[in-house]
Amino acid sequence: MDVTVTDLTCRRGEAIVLEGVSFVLPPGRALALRGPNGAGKTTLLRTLAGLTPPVAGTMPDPERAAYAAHADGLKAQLTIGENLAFWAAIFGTGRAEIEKAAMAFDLGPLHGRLAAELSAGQKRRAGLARLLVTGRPLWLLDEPTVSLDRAAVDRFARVMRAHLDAGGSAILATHIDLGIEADELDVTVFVAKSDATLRDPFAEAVE
Amino acid sequence: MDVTVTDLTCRRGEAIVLEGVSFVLPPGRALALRGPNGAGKTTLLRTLAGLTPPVAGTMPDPERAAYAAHADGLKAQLTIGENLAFWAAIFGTGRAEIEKAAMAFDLGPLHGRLAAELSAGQKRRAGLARLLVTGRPLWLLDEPTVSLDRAAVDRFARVMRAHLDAGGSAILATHIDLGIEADELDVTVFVAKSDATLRDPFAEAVE
Amino acid sequence: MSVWEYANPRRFMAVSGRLLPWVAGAAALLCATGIVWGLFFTPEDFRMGHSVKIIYIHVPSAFVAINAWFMMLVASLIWLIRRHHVSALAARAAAPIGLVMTVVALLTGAIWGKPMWGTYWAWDPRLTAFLILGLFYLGYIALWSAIEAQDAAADLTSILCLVGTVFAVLSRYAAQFWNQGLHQGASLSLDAEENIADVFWLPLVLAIAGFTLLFLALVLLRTRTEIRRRRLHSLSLKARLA
Amino acid sequence: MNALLLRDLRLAIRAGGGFGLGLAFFLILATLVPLAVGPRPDLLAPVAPGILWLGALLACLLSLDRIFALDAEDGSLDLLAMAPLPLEGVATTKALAHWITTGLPLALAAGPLSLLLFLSASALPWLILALLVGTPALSWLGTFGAALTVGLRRGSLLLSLLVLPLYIPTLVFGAEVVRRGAAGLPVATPLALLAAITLGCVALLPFATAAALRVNLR
Amino acid sequence: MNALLLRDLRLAIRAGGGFGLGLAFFLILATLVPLAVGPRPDLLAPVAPGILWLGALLACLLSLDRIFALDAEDGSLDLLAMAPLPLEGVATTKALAHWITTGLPLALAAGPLSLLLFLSASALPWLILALLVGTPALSWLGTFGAALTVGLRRGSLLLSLLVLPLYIPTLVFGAEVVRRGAAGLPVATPLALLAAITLGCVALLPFATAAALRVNLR
Ligand code: HEM
Ligand SMILES: Nc1ncnc2c1ncn2[C@@H]1O[C@H](COP(=O)(O)OP(=O)(O)OP(=O)(O)O)[C@@H](O)[C@H]1O
Ligand SMILES: Nc1ncnc2c1ncn2[C@@H]1O[C@H](COP(=O)(O)OP(=O)(O)OP(=O)(O)O)[C@@H](O)[C@H]1O
Ligand SMILES: [Mg+2]
Ligand SMILES: [Mg+2]
Repeated sequence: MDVTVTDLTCRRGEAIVLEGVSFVLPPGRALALRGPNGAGKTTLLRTLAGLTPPVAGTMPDPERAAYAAHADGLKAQLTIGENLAFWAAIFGTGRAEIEKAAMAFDLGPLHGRLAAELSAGQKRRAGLARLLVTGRPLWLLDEPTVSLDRAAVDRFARVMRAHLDAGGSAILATHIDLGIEADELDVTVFVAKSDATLRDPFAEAVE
Repeated sequence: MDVTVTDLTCRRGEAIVLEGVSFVLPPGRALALRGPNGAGKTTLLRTLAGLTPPVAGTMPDPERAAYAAHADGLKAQLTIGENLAFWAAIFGTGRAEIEKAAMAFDLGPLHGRLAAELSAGQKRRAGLARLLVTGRPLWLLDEPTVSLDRAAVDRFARVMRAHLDAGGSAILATHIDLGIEADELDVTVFVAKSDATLRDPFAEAVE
Repeated sequence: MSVWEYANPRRFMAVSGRLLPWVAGAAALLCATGIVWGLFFTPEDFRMGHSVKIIYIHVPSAFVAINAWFMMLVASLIWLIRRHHVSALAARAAAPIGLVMTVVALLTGAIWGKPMWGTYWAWDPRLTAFLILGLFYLGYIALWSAIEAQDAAADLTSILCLVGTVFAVLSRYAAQFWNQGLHQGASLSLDAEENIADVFWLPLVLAIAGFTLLFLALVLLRTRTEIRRRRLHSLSLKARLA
Repeated sequence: MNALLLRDLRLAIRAGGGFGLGLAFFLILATLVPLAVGPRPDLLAPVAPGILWLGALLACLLSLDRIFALDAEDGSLDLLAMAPLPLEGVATTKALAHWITTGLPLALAAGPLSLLLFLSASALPWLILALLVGTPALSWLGTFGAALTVGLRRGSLLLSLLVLPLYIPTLVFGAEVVRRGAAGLPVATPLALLAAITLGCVALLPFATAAALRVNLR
Repeated sequence: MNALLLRDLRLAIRAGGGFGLGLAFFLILATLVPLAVGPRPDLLAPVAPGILWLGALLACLLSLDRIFALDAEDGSLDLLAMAPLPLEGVATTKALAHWITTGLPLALAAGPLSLLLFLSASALPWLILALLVGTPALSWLGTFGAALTVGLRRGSLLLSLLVLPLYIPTLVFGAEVVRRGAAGLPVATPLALLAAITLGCVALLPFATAAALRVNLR
């Protein structure tokens, strides 16, 4: 199923950040969001994830998406195994997915460790494993490789490729090159003009 | 003044992570810590910053060091300008340093924005500007370029070079190449053997 | 033309600007007449003596304090359902007025209580329910001022207003259950004329009408202020984001 | 939803005795009151039901602010909002977990504590019953308040300001049940009202809570 | 240290009325007590001093958990520990900021509130004096407790558990001052003891607080 986004207007807090975002992403493809800091990549991803309702435009049902942000959604007081098992239960997937995810990110040795006692990169690996556990076809990734060492980045690229080959799709924001073949979308094109950044309902009323 | 570290044993929580770390870093030089995720780079930096007392060994006075970690130390409810002014007041530096720092990281347009309303990369830039504000000669940097776009990474590299040229020094942990000439230290060499990871005073008493 | 047209901010500003002097004038007139009449041209009550005259402030302010909350409830509902910004701001504008009226009613009641019951304060159910209403006003205002994003603040305070209404009513009932009070029953209320001499009743009704109009005028005024404040907020936000 | 409940309970236990802490707070409060007002049974016995109820209220209150805040901080709340279970379900589960870790142990342990305040023995069963019936309302209301303030960093005082007035009916009827029970009067009316409030809260508040969460997520 | 104090006060205000909230909580508590224990002045008047002191305690308590927790979360605490000002100074400043935002307004606003609980007029000046003298101890002790629990995610109940027993002497002497004042007895002894506790806390506790912070940082 294509991911079709048309004329999406995205907001963050009280400001309108992006306007008129449109693209089509066929299954099996990845889309890399490009743009400097503050362009609106995170904003777009949060909107697609259904966390911030769009101001205008159409986008696919967030029910199909899995989101990985800066915060990993791991509970510090639970072990990695418990964390993954929790998300699997919530998303209604099973033991098979957990094992696949743990294998893919080499979490075997960390299985019984508390998330609080992991290094930044180890935590991030567990956070990415959560994506596999959700079993959702559309991945929304916000700087997924932060803190990962080279080996882990390669691992992640392999997982991504497998996901795409299986007909999944992914939209990712990143500043570094992952070595994955991906369409590019330059977010700067859609940045809202500054007079539109605020839809102030009282603008004409006062002046 | 050289940064001289000899036979340092570092711990994290209850575990001993690194043993016998030794190196000498002359002024004007940078040292890049290398090692895969979980090797102990963050642990070493926190020890050098004086946050975790070393178990054994000698290291320079943490009073000379400034530390930049994953958390930026910015108050979400204060503007960037207020945040920097606060740290300047705490470290006893002045308006000149703040302006230099803001200039170096192009914070002018963000000066009046609340830290809560910034993108990840914008926040990180402000966090790095704090380093300049402290006026300390030894910089301890834990993955400083996370979330930065290419232009900001270049900016950071320039700031680093200026700092080194002025006789400062820096120890940084990073997985990506910054284009700064730096000595390398492979942390994996010092990873504590697993039988040493826990110095349990009751071990022999019980067994 | 539908009523909702007035929820258009520009129309609201225009209409309210024209309306305001008239409402304020009428409020002043009615209040003055009611209070002056009540204070100087009514006989003294045989039981309460001179102190009965505080009723011309006490009852109207209490009346307005209660009904201000219901006005906020309606405005909150309009905001939640139809998303008219003016109504959200009107609710916000009404809250401090309601709080002040509550405080006025409490203070005049307390002053009256000293000669009547021999104490400034008693845990009478009526008074207690009133104090609780004051707490709801406080919470509502605190929530508004704690949240930076204006639309989110409007949403959250509206939800609070809905839930709060239910619990304010419940509290009032609970307070009645909890203590049989000293306070007058509805003996002096509007629908019970037979219990009270016309000489007291008419000026009281005038004063109540005056206070209601006063409330209306203040809400109009404060809503206009809120609209301007909101505009200012947008401008400073825009300046920051630019 | 089961998984969420289990996780929350497990977290409460791991983070240092979730069940015990509320109780201990209750105990300390019951100790502080005689110290504050003086140790005379004739003063304490009549106020005991009210004080015990107040203690329950405050013990609930102190654990409220973290209901959603921790999940918001580590990103779990975003992910829960995307999960295939409705936010209303999340709200209900959170409230239930809160009740199991605070309200329930309080009700069960109220017996020994009431001794400290010289509560009459005849009132004790009523106290326990009233707490069992009434404390769920406290948890559900608290969860609602926590959802309103989840975006704020220093929410705990504001939270108590919002939540405590909502607790009033429960407090009044709850204390009334115990007082009447102690005096041997019929308790059916306040008990029924208490139960009605709890039922209403459990049935309706999750919708308000979910709505507030949605506003705060965006 | 000035900068830190100003920042903390500013944050308290930005996050929504730092000063007002403690007061509002106090007011609510003063309303809840009669609702819980019954409206009779003969019951309320004798317990009023104790209850007012308890209210002050709890209002302090509710704002404690965030003294260091927020700074720990965003990394500021690490940086403060490296800054050229001693951690003891940080502890003192934090406690002072806490007192200014909670203890001080409480003491100033205790007057009207005491009316609700039928505190006798002769006791009122003593109440205010006792609060002014005693509440700094609460803030300093609370800061110490906050430092002990800064590493824990769900610290607020545990924190109150640690801190409330430490509050007991202040509570006892503080309430005693008011009770004696109300009865027209001499208050010098409890007042002196109260002052001594506060002075001791202010002078010595920052060292303990700083030590606790150091342990929790590593
Ligand atoms: C702090 C103390 C008091 C408070 C908070 C208070 C509050 C109220 C409230 C809420 C009403 C109802 C207004 C309405 O529904 O329109 C009311 C009405 C009234 N109050 Fe008070 N009251 C206080 C003290 C007193 C005292 C001491 C007296 C005199 C003995 C008194 C006499 C009345 C009368 C005669 C009415 C009109 C009755 C009615 O409209 O139902 N109040 N007061
Ligand atoms: N809460 C907020 N209120 C208003 N504006 C905000 C808010 N959060 C972020 N912004 C602004 O919205 C714009 C887009 O931010 P966003 O986080 O989407 O950028 P980004 O492309 O992800 O950048 P980065 O590469 O730094 O992560 C930025 O200019 C940012 O300053
Ligand atoms: N609180 C803790 N208790 C025990 N062990 C810990 C704790 N925190 C981290 N560790 C372990 O200490 C080791 C070193 O962690 P550290 O964070 O220093 O690694 P790192 O080199 O910075 O890794 P990364 O590149 O992922 O940031 C890791 O194996 C980690 O699992
Ligand atoms: Mg981003
Ligand atoms: Mg690290």
